[in-house]
Amino acid sequence: MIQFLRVTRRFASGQVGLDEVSLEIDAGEFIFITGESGAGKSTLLALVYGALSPTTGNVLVNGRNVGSLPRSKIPYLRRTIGVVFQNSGLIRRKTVYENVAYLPQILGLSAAEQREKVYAALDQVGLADRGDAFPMQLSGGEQQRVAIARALVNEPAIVLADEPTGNLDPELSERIFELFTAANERGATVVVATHDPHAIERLPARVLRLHQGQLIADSERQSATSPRAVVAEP
Amino acid sequence: MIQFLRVTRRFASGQVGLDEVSLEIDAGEFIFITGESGAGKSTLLALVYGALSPTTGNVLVNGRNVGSLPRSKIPYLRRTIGVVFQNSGLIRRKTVYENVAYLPQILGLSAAEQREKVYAALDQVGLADRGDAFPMQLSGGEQQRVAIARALVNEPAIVLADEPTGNLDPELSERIFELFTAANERGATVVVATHDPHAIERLPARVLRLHQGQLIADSERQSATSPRAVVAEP
Amino acid sequence: MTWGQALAYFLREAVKSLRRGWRVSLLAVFTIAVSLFLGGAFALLGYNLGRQLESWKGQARIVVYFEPATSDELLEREGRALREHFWVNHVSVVGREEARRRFESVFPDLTDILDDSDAEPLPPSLEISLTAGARSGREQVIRDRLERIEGVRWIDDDRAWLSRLESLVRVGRSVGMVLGALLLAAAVFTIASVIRLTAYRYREEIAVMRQVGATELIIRCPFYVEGLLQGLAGGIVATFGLRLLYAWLSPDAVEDGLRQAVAANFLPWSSLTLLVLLGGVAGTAGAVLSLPREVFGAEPELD
Amino acid sequence: MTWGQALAYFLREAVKSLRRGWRVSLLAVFTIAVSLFLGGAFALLGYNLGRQLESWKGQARIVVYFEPATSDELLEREGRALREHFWVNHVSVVGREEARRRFESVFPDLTDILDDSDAEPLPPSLEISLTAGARSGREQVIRDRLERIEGVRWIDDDRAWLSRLESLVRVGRSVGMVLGALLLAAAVFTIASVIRLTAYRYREEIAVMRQVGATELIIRCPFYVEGLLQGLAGGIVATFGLRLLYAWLSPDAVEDGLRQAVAANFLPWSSLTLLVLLGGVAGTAGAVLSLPREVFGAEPELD
Ligand SMILES: Nc1ncnc2c1ncn2[C@@H]1O[C@H](COP(=O)(O)OP(=O)(O)OP(=O)(O)O)[C@@H](O)[C@H]1O
Ligand SMILES: Nc1ncnc2c1ncn2[C@@H]1O[C@H](COP(=O)(O)OP(=O)(O)OP(=O)(O)O)[C@@H](O)[C@H]1O
Ligand SMILES: [Mg+2]
Ligand SMILES: [Mg+2]
Repeated sequence: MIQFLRVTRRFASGQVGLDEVSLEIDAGEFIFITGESGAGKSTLLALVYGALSPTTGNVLVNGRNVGSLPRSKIPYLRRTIGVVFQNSGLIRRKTVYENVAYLPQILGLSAAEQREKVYAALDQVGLADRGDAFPMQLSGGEQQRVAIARALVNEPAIVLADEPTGNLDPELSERIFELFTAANERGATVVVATHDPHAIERLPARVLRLHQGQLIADSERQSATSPRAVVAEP
Repeated sequence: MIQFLRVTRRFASGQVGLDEVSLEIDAGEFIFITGESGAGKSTLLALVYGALSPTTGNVLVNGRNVGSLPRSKIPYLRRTIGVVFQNSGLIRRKTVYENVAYLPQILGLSAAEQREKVYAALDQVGLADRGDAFPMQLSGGEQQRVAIARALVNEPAIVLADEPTGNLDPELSERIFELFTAANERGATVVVATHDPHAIERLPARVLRLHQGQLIADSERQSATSPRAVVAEP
Repeated sequence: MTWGQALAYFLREAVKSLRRGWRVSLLAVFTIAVSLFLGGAFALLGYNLGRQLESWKGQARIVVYFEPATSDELLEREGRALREHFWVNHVSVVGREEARRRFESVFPDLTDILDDSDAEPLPPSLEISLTAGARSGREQVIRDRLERIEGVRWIDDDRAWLSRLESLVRVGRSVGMVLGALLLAAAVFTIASVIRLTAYRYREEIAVMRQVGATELIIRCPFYVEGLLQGLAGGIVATFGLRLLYAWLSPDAVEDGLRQAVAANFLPWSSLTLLVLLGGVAGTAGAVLSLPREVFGAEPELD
Repeated sequence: MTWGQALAYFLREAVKSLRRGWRVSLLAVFTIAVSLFLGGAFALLGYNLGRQLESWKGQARIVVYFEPATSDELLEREGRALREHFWVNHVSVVGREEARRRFESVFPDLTDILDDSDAEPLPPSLEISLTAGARSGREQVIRDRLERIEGVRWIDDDRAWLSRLESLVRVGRSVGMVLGALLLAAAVFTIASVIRLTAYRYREEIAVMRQVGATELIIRCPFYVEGLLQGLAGGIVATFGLRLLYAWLSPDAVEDGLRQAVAANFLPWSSLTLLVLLGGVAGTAGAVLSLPREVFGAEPELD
């Protein structure tokens, strides 16, 4: 599903976000990415959905090379990926409902279908009653949950979540991880970047550890760069 | 130092951020505020530094009523308060150095003093070498650390931190809490809103628990609305 | 999305954005309205001054004086020949009799002297009024033609002042055209800058839309439609402004001759439609030109 | 901060902001430059046309014809009396001799007849050239005064065309003034909208500055200085633009008479300084007017 072939990403300022990382994630896997602040977790995720392109190396998603995908094709890749950004990244001019409905809308779903999907997603994160609020009128944790609802609304084949529970209390965090697990059980590949050691402990998923841009540990080390079987679900 | 007298904050949309909260925080205390997402933690902090005014009730900081303070006086109150916002809140056009130097600069410190203070603060959060970067060029955790450096740079009498370690790994979190403790030992009143039960467990500080805008628990309950002695430092 | 859905979506988004940012939209509309109003004012004045000039030209005359001995037949013949020319509107033949009558009315005291002498010394003449087709460039051609006539003594050209006027209007027009072009450029530029800044204002949200899977078309079109609507609105406001200017120039406040000169007629419907369309084009062009490369086109940066 | 530190800080921040957002700054400078350029172009043309008109007025003459019997003494006396009037620039007395000489040069064939008769039938006249002070409104006064002179037969007023020209210039000026005022408003408006949008663009950062303890003055002043600098730059660009327009109108491309009419003189230094200052004032006014209430002044909202 997702392959990194010796991927390096260097920034204009000289910072190295990712340093010669090779890895392979199969369809249906549940992956944690961890590592200290600045280790390259967000950079890795950004390379998957094409927000950054690799300086050297190749990123393959679903067998297609993201780095060499023409710009006009990128949106279609992204529609199959649900992303929870580290900074929530909501559209400020749009209400909570409109934010979550954005992808269903541009995909041309009927109004009824849109409503159904959006409210189901908002309900899952406990915000069904806040559809008319604007992001600025929400607390930090509520914004984060809207972003999670948006990422999951269209049942994407890949879910990327960057520190999705940084602003949430332990009970809510647990509920959110249940949502990710459910998506994973439906067949989605889920990649979560997190600092939270407790989340990692609780779920028996594969863990990739980054340090200063390098992949320094993979809980299923032996198969990091070779084809692997789908991991057993929890 | 900080007094809430039956403070209610209702928003235009009808949401209740804070509901009849009374509390008293003495100079030199170290306080955790906790509660589920949307409980009112950020609202409480915003009332202290005058970003919100109470709908009813009074907020006193250093004996002065923040709600009735003329707008032109608010900046001078804020200069005595170091705030770490939940969303990092850096000035995007300014470099890391300029962000941290902002308050020393408008206070009219000499260039040499500015440099010294700013680099000391950046060094404390491990970012002394990133002074020339812009916030967009930092990882989420790095941005959060810059915000912490900015809040502490001028040795404020009050430190308010809203989920300051949400994007940080456990080791860094510990270091940040050490910084807050150090500030507290220098005499600063420190109020930290957090979801992190481990941080709360590790530090023997007073804990206020909010739930749906109401203060439902105070680890030093008996004295919640009466004058109290300074808490013993850890 | 189907095309219909997409169009409805673009329009809805554009209107929503106009409503939410109505202050800024008003700015854009006002700015383009001012530009088009000024352009239109030049057109209005130019149009009317042009017509006025034509009518003054119609009143202008060239008088060709002949030798006193010239016969009335020659005069008549030359008059007929001149009438063939397209630049001649009307020729009146002032024969010796007529010339004398005029002389008498001017110098009645001299009448006796003329009567006494047998000579017929007063020069006969042809008075030529010119057509609108006799443009300024033709002056030399006309003079040449007249001087070739047999027995011509001298040519009195009434058009010295007229030509000055014409020059003035000509300069006014060419300056007006330069200014008009500049103004239109300024209008496009202003709309562009307003939309550009609006795009900057929303750059984070645009980045989010893009990262969620929106195509460039879906992101850009609402801006284009917004520019188009602002431009059309600006054009309509400018039209009303021109109508007001016209009303202001028309009434008794202004002497009648002046009114004739600059505000005799309002612009025709075709020009007004053109003005509004120009607004729409300028607005769209502004939007198309403006979307900043930092927001559109550059490699999206990690937020 | 001391005042000196603050000023240095404002200037530094403004320059930094101009540099970082140079594209948008260019837009602002260009827009105000266009507005001032157009205003300046009106001033330039108005200035020169006004001067030209004065010179044409200087050439205009009123000729007062007297009864043929009028004595040269009366003529001289009336001439002297007229010279006292402020609207009279110069009076030349055309006595009987002079009138005769002119008649001869026009109708040489009639000379003999005149010589033969003893009558002196040709009317003497006073040719009056008017001063600049003889404004259009005075025409009736002047005519009345002239008609009161003893022995006047008829008054030939050369100024029909001139008055038309004058009317034109007058209309042009008043229209120009209206347009100029509109343009200036548009310039202020544009600068305001550009700065307003810039402020929107930075509204989060402004909120942060405010929450960190910056006073309103510290937040606003850099914007004001930015507006001032943009306005001054616009004024300077406009001045250069006017110089180019002047150069473009001046050379052989344009007939000499026209050049005289519209581009004889460049604007004086005082006007140019005024233009640049006007730019600065407009820029600052734009900044002062524009800072949006959503960003400045409204109750700060929880982010
Ligand atoms: N646009 C950029 N320009 C320059 N350097 C960048 C940029 N984006 C990220 N970096 C740097 O690359 C490194 C990795 O960043 P990344 O955001 O991937 O870290 P992270 O693992 O997500 O950290 P965190 O847990 O703090 O979010 C960091 O040192 C960061 O400063
Ligand atoms: N500007 C606003 N308009 C309307 N409602 C608001 C606004 N700001 C906050 N609220 C609401 O007030 C309640 C308390 O918000 P607050 O931000 O204080 O919560 P919090 O405890 O900080 O939560 P979190 O842990 O998620 O950051 C929430 O329900 C939120 O939706
Ligand atoms: Mg990150
Ligand atoms: Mg909060």
